Amino acid sequence: MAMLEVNNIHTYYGNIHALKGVSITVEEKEIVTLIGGNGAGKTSTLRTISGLLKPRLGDIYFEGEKISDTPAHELVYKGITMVPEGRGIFARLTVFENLDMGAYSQPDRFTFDDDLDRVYQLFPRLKEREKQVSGTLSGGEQQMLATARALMANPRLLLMDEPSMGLAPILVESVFETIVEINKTGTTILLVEQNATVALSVANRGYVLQTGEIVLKDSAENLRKDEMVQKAYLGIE
Amino acid sequence: MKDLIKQGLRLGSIFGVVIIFLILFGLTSTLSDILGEFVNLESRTRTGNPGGLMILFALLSLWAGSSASASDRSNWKSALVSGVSVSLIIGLFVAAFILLVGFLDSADVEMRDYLAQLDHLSVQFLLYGRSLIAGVLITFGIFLIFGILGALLAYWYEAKQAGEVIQKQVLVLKEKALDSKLAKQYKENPRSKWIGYGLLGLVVFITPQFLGKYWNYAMGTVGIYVLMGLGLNIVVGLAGLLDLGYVAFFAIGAYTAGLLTAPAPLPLQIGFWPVLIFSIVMAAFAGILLGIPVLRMRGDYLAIVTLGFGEIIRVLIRSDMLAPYVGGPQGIRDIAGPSLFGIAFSGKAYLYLIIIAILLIILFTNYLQNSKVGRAWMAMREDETVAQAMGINTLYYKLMAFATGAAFAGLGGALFAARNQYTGPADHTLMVSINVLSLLIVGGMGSIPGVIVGAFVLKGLPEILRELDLYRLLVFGGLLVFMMIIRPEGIWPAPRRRMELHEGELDVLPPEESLVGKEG
Amino acid sequence: MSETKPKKTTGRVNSFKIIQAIISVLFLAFLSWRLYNVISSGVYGPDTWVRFAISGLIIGSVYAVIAIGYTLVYGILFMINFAHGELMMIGAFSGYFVFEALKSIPVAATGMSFLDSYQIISVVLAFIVGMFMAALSGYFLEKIAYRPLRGAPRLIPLISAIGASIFLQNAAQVTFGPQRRTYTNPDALLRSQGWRIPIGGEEVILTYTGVLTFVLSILLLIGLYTLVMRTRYGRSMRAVAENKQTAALMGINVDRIISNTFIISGALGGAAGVMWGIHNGIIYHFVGFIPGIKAFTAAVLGGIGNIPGAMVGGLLLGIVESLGPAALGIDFQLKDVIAFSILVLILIFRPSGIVGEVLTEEKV
Amino acid sequence: GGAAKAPDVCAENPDETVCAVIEEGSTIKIGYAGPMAGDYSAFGIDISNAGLLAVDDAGEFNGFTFELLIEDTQGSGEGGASVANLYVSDPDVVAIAGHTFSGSTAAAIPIYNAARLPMLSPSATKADLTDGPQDVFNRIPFTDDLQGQFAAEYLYNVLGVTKLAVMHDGDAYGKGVAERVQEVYMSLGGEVVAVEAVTPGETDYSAVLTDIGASDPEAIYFGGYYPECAVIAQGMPVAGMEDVLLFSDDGSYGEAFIELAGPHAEGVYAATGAPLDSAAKAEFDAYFESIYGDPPGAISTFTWHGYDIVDALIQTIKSVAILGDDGSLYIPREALVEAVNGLSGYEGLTGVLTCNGGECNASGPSFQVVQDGAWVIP
Amino acid sequence: MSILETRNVTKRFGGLSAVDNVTLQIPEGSIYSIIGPNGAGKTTLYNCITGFYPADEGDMLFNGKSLMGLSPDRITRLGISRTYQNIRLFPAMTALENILVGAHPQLKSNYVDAFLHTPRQRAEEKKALEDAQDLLNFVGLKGKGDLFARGLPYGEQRRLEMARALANKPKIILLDEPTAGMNPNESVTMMRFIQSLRDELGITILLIEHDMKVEMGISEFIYVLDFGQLIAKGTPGEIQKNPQVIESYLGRGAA
Ligand SMILES: Nc1ncnc2c1ncn2[C@@H]1O[C@H](COP(=O)(O)OP(=O)(O)OP(=O)(O)O)[C@@H](O)[C@H]1O
Ligand SMILES: Nc1ncnc2c1ncn2[C@@H]1O[C@H](COP(=O)(O)OP(=O)(O)OP(=O)(O)O)[C@@H](O)[C@H]1O
Ligand SMILES: [Mg+2]
Ligand SMILES: [Mg+2]
Repeated sequence: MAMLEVNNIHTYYGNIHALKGVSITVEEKEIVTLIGGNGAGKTSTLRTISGLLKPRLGDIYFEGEKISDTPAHELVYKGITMVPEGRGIFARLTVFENLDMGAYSQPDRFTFDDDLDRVYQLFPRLKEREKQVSGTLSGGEQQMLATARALMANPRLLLMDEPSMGLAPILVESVFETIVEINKTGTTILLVEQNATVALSVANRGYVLQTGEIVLKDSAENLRKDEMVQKAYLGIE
Repeated sequence: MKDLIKQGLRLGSIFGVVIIFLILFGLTSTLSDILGEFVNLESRTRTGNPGGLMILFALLSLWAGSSASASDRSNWKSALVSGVSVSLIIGLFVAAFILLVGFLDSADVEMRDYLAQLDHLSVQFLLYGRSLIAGVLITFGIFLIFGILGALLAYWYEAKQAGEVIQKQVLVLKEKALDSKLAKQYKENPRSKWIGYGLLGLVVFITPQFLGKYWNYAMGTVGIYVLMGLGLNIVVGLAGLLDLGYVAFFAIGAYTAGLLTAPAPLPLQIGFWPVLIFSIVMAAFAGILLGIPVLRMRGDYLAIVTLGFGEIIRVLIRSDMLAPYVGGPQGIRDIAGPSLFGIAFSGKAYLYLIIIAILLIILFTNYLQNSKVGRAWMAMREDETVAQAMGINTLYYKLMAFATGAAFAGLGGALFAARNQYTGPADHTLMVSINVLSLLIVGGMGSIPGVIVGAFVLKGLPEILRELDLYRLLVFGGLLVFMMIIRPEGIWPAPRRRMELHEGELDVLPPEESLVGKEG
Repeated sequence: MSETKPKKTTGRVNSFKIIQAIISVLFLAFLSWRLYNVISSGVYGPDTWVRFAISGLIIGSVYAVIAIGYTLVYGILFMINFAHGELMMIGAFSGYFVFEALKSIPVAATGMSFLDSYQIISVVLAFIVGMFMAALSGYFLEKIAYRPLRGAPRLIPLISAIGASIFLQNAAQVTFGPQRRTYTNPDALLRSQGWRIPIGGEEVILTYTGVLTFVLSILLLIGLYTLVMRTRYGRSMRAVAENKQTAALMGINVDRIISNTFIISGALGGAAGVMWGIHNGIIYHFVGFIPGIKAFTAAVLGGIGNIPGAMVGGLLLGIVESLGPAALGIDFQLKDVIAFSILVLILIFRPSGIVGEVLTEEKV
Repeated sequence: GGAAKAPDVCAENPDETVCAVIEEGSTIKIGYAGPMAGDYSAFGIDISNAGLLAVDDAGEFNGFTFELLIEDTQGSGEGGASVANLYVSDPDVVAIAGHTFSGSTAAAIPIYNAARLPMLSPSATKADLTDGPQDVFNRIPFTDDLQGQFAAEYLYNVLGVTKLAVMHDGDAYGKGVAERVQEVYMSLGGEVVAVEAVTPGETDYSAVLTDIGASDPEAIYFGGYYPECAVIAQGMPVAGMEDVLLFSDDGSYGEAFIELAGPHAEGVYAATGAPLDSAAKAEFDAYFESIYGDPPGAISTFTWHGYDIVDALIQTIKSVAILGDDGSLYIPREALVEAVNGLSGYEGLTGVLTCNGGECNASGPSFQVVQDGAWVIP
Repeated sequence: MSILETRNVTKRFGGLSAVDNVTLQIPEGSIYSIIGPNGAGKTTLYNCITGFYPADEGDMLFNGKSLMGLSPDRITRLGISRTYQNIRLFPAMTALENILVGAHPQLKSNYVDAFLHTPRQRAEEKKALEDAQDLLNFVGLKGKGDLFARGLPYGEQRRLEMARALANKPKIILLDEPTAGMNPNESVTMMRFIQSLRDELGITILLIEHDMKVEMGISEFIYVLDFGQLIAKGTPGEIQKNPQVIESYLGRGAA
C-alpha cells in the first residue's frame, strides 16, 4: 500500500477550477517531485493534500486512511507536514519560537530538545540566530527556518513547495543536499519545484502537471530524458 | 440515526435557548399580540395575547422541526426521528423554564426586580391564564406536536419536488455572469443606459408627490444619509481610510448653516444659499485641517483618531466653554430654510432639493471614480506603498479624499439643519458616524446604488420598525449582524467587491485580511 | 495640481512634516503654559493632586483590563470587537446578581446574609460568575457574529460587531429593565471606606474597592502577559495572529485558538465589569459603552495588538482624564477633548502607539 | 369658547387639516413622544405607562375610544422632528401628549404649530419653549427658570449656604437649571466657588469631584438627572467632601435616587414637582403599582405628569368634539388648540392646572430631603 | 554619462549595515545587474534608490540630480520605475486599471478637471486608455485587460507588473528577481522580453537575479554585493571566474 494516495481530485478557488482530476501516489521513503509551469496547480495540489484546501471531488488516502475531509491541523498529528510556498515563517516570532511552533504537535518536551539539536546540526546558521526576530532574516535563512520548522514536527511525509525559490545558487545547492539528507533519515518527501533540473536529480520519481492535470509520470531518470520535458521545463532545446 | 438525534438535540437546544431569550426580552408578548391581532383573537391579559402565544410557539416549532429534518429527508422515518428529538428538547427547555418562573411566581418572588419582563401578569400570560401544571403541559404539547408535524411536512414537501439541481445551476450561471459584467462596464451601450437612467429619474421625481408628510420627511432624512454615504464612500470605499468620526463634518456643516442663518446665538441671519456654499467649504476645510496631522497614520489608528475627532466636536458644541457662541446643549433654533424667488422650500419641495443635491453628487462621484483621481484612491486602498511608488502623491490624494468626503457631509449637514430648522448636539453623536458607515457596508461598498439602498435600510428600516417600539434597536442590531452574515458584500454591491468576497471563500482558509480589500 | 511640477527639491512629505511639527510644538507650548499657570496659582494642595492621581490610576487600571480584551482580539483577528464593552456590561450584571442572590441567603451561624458572613468567598464568586458569563458571551459572540465572516474584509466584521453591540445593549435593557442598579458590596468593601492617609494636612481616602480594583487589574495584566509572551500556548496565539494558514500547518487548531481568545478576552471584560460594579457602584445596560470606547482608545494609544501597550495606554488615559483638566485649568467637561488631543499628539510622534513596535519602515 | 363654533367650521370645511374626522370604528388618537429606547428610555417608558392608564380610565366617549400612540424620539432633535412628522401625517391624531425632553420638543413645535395640533408636555421644562412664533405648546411642569430661582433662594435664605459649587450634566435641562441657580444665587450675594459639568452616562466622577472639593464649597448644586446625581453623592466622601451638602433638581428626585445612592443619599436635597399627598394620588399610586410593579416616581418623577397630560387632553377633547349625524366624530382643530391653551381649573394628580401662555402649572417646586431612606419635607 | 549613480550609499537597520558604502554607475541604455547572496542588501539598495528607505549616508544621482530626500512618488515621476521581488499588484483592480495607475504621472489633468469631467480630462483619459491597451498588448496580455489582477497566473502577473512600471514611460527600470518562481524555459522567455525593452524602447535596465543563466545571458556588467558591501564588479565572464564570488555566491557546482 502506498503511503500517500491521491485519487482524481478536483479543487476549486471559488469558480476557478484549479485541479482537474489529479492522481498521485507516493511510496514510503521516496522522493517524488511535481514539476510544471506557472499556475499548473502544483501548489494547489500540495495545499489540497495538506488540508488547506478541500477537494470538491476525489479522495486522498494517507497510510490507508481517508484524509480528504481532515482539517490541516489534524493532519500534522498524523505525520504530514508542509513547507509552504513563500516560506510562511512567523515574522514577529524569534527563530526559536518559530521552531517551537513547529513542534506544536509534539507532546514530549524531551524529544523537543533532541529534535532541536538535530535541526541545529542540520542548519548551524539558525543556532547562531536563535533569538533573532525571524522577519529580519535574509531570504535564504528564512528558507532554512521554514524547513527546520517543518522537521520539528517529525513528519513522516514532508511536502515541500519550491524550497529553492529566490535563493542564491550556492544555497540552492545546499537546500537540495539537505533534502537528500532528510530523506535518508527516513522521511518521505513530495517536492514541488520550478527548478526541474535539480529536482529531477534528487527525486526517485516525478509527475508533470499542466493546467491542473497530470500529463506525464515516470521515474526521474526517464523524465530527464523525455523530449517534451526537456523542451518545456529544462530549457534544453 | 445517532447523528440525527444528535443534530436534533443540538438544534433543539439552540431553539430552546432562543425562545427563552424571547421570553426574557418580552418579545413573546409583542409577537403574540401581533399574531393574535392577525387572526383576530381577543386579548385576555394586559401583557399579551395567549392565543397568539400558542400560535407563536406552534410556528416556531414547525420551523424547528422542518429545519431539523433538513439533514436527512430521504425517508419519513428519519424525518420523524429528527422531529421528535428536536421538539422534545425545545419542549423540555421551554417548559422547564416556564415551570421555574411559574414556581417562583407562586412563591411570591419578585422576579421583575431583576428581570424586567417577568412579573405575575406575564407569568399568567405564559401559562395562558391557567394553572401552573396545565399551562406547562400545554406548552410542552404544542412544541411536541408541531415540531413533529414540521419535520413530516418538510419531508412531504421535499418528496414532492426535486428542484434542487436546477437551483445549483442558476448559482453557477450567476457567478459566471459576474466577470463579464465588469468587462461590459466599459463597452456598455450608452443609449440603453441613458434610457434606464431617465426612467429611474422619472420615478425619483414622481414619488414624492405620492408620499405623505411623514414619509416625505423620512425620505428626506434617508436622502441626507445618502449624501453622507456617498461622501464616506469616497473616504472609506475608494481611498480605504477608515473614518469613524465622519459626523464631525456633518456637524460642522449643520452648525455653520445654523449659526449663520439663525437669529441666535449669533445675530447674523445671512441667507441660505451663500451659507450652503460656505458650509461645504467649511467642512472641506475642516477635513483638510484634520487630515494634515493624522493622515500619515494607518488603518485602525486613523479610525480611532477620527472617532476622537468626532467626539471632540460633539463635546465642544455642547460644552459650557463654547455655549455662548454655538448654543450649548440647547442647540440652535429657528434656522432659516432656503427659498427661491420668494417661495420657501418645505415638505415636498425640500425633498426635491435633496434629490437634486444627491444627483449632482452622484454625477461628481462618478466623474471622480472613473478618473485618475479615482484610480489613485483605489490604488492607495489596495497597497499604499506601491501606490506611492507609482508616482501618486498619497498624502495629497488622501487629503483630497478626506476633503471631498467632508464637503459632502457638510452639504448634508447644512441641508439637515435647514430642513429641521433646528440642530443640537444630540443630532451629532457617534451613532451618526456608525449609521453612515453601516449603510455603506450594508448597501454594498463602492457602489452608488448600494449607498442608496443602504440608506433606505439603515434610516428607513428603523422607521418601519417603529411598530416594534421598545424592540426597535434590539431588532435593528440583530438584523445588522444577520445581514452581514448572509450577505457580507452588501445588498447591492459593486461587481468588484462582489467578486472579491465570493472568490475563494468556499474552500479556503482566509489569507491575511486587510481593511477593505483582501491584500495588504 | 502641484504634483505635476517636480521642481522643488524638498518633497511634499517634508512640508507635511513641518506643518505637523509646528502644530505639535504650538500645542506643547500651550500645554506647558497652562500647566505653569495652574501650578503657580496654587489652587490645588498636594492632597488634591494625590486624589487626582489615585482616581486616575484606578480608572486607568480598569481601562487597561478592558483594553487588553480589545488588543487580544485585534492582535489575532485584526478586528475591532466593538461589542467588547457589552461583555463588560454582562460581567457587571452577573456580579450584581451574584451579590443580590448571596444577600438573600441567610446564614444561621452568623445571623447575617451569606454576603456579609463570607465576604471573600462572595467576592470571588462574583468574579468567577462575572468572568464566566462574559467569557461565555464572548464565545458565542465569536461563533455567531464573527466566525462566518472570517475571510471577509475587515470592515464587515466591524459592522457585525457594531450590530452585536447594539443588540446586546438593548437586550440587556429589555431583560433587566432600563433603570440603573447599585452594587451592594459586602461590608468590608463599602464604597467610600478606606485607608486614610494624611497628606498636606488633609486626609486622603484610599478606598478598599479602589485598591482591590487596582491590584487585581495589575495581577490580571501580569498573568496575561506571561501567558501570551512566555508560554507555548501564547506563542501559538501569536502564530495564529500572524498567519492562520501556516499556523494550521503546525498543527494548531486555529478555530480553537480564536475561540479561546474570545473566551479570555471576554473573561477579562467580565472581570472589569465586576470591578467596575464593586468600585463605582452603579451599573446599567449602557455601562459598558463609554469604558469600551475609552479602552479602545487606550489600546490604540499603547499600540494596538500589544499587551504591555494596552496596560500603559489604559493607565495613561486614566491619568490624563483625571489629571489633565485640572493640570491645564480646563473644564472637566472637556476631558475627552484633552484625552483625544493627546492621543493624536502621541500618534504623530509614535505612529504605532507608545509601546507599539517601531517598525522603522515597512519592508518592501 | 371655541367649542360653540365648531359644527359650522366642520360643516363648511371638511378638510382634515381644519377638522379631524374620526370615523366610526376608529379611535381618537393622542400622540406621546419620548425616548423609548436607549439611554433615557426610563423617562419615556414611565411617562407613557402612566398615560396608558389615563386612556384606560377614559373609557368610551360617544362610542369612541381613545388611543395613546407612543413613539420613540431617542430624546434627540432629529427624533423629535421625525415623530412630529409622523403624527402630523396621521389625520386621526388630534393632540400631542409631549414631548419629553426639551431638545426634541423644540424641534417638534414648529411642525405641530403648522398642523395645529395642541401639545401638553409632561416634562419639557426649558424656559423659552413657550416663546416664539407658535401657540400650540403647553406644559405642566414648572420651568427651569422658576425652579432655579426657588432653589437658589432656598439654598441662600433657608439653608444659609454661602459658598456654592454648581455642577450640571451638560444637557439642556440640567445646564439651564444650574445656570439659573448660579445667576440668582450670586444676585442674592452668595459666592459660587466652582462650576463644572460632568458627562452623563459615566459612573465615575471622582476626578471632577476632587476638583470641586479643592474649592471648599459648603454645598454643591447639581442640575441634571438622578443617575448622575447618585454617582456624585457616592463620590463626594472620597473626594474629601463628607460634610458638603448636595442639592439637586427635580430630575434627581424619586425613589430611584435613594436606591441608587444607598446610604450616600442621606441628607441630599432635591426639588420636586411630585404632587402633595391626596386621596386621588394614593389611589393612583396603588393602582399604578399593581399594574407595573413599581410605584410612581420610582423610575422618573414624571409619572403623575404622564397621567395628567393624557387625562387633561382627553377631557379637553371631549369638551370640543361633536358627534356628527353620520356617526363620525368631528374635532375642530383650532378650537381644540384654543381649548387646551385655555385649560383652567383642571384638577389632576399634580395639582390644579390652569394654562396661561403655555405654562399650566403656576406653582413652584417644593424641596425635600432624604432622611432614613425616604424623601421628607424638611 | 551614467543615468543612475550611487555614491557611497549606506543603509543601516539597527546595528546591521544592510547596504554598506556602495558605489555604482549605470550608463544610459545598458543592462546592468546586481547579484549577491540572500540578505546581501540588493533589495535594500533598490529601496534606497526609489525613496522607500532614506539612505543614511552617501548620495544617489539620477541624470546628475540628487535623489536624496525625495519621496517615492517624486522619484517615480522623474522616470524611475521598479518591480518587486514579491509581486505587488493592485489585486482587486483590473489589469488595465493597474496599468492606468502606472501611467498616473503621465496624466496632467488635475483634481478639478476630474471633478468636473472637463473636455481636456476626457481627451487625456481616452488617450491614456489607448496607451494602456497598447502596453497590455506589448507584454502579451492582449484581451486580458478586464480581468482582475489577482486572477492572473503568476507569470502574467509578473508581466503585468512590468507593464505597469512601463506605463510611467521610465528612463530606467529596476527589476527585482523577475524570473523568480519560473521554470528554466519560462525564464528564457522573460530574458528575451527584458532584452526587448532595452532594444525596442531604449530603457536602461538594472536587474537583480539569482538565475545565473539569465544573469549571464543578458547583462553587460555585473556588480556583486555581499554583506552590504560591493565585493566585485565586472563583465559576466570576469565575475564567473572571480574566486570570491564563487566562494560566497555561486558555489563550486555552478562554476
Ligand atoms: N487564491 C487563489 N484564488 C484564485 N485563484 C488561484 C488562487 N491560487 C491559485 N489560483 C489559481 O489556481 C491555478 C493553480 O495555481 P497554483 O498556485 O497551484 O500553481 P503552481 O503550479 O503552484 O504555480 P507557481 O509555479 O506559480 O507556484 C492558477 O491558475 C492560479 O491562478
Ligand atoms: N526593514 C528592515 N528592518 C530590518 N532589517 C532589514 C529590513 N529590511 C532588510 N533588512 C535586512 O537587511 C539585509 C538585506 O536585505 P535585502 O532584502 O536587501 O537582501 P537581498 O539582497 O535582497 O536578499 P534576497 O536575495 O534574499 O532577496 C537582510 O539581512 C535583512 O534581514
Ligand atoms: Mg506554486
Ligand atoms: Mg531581495
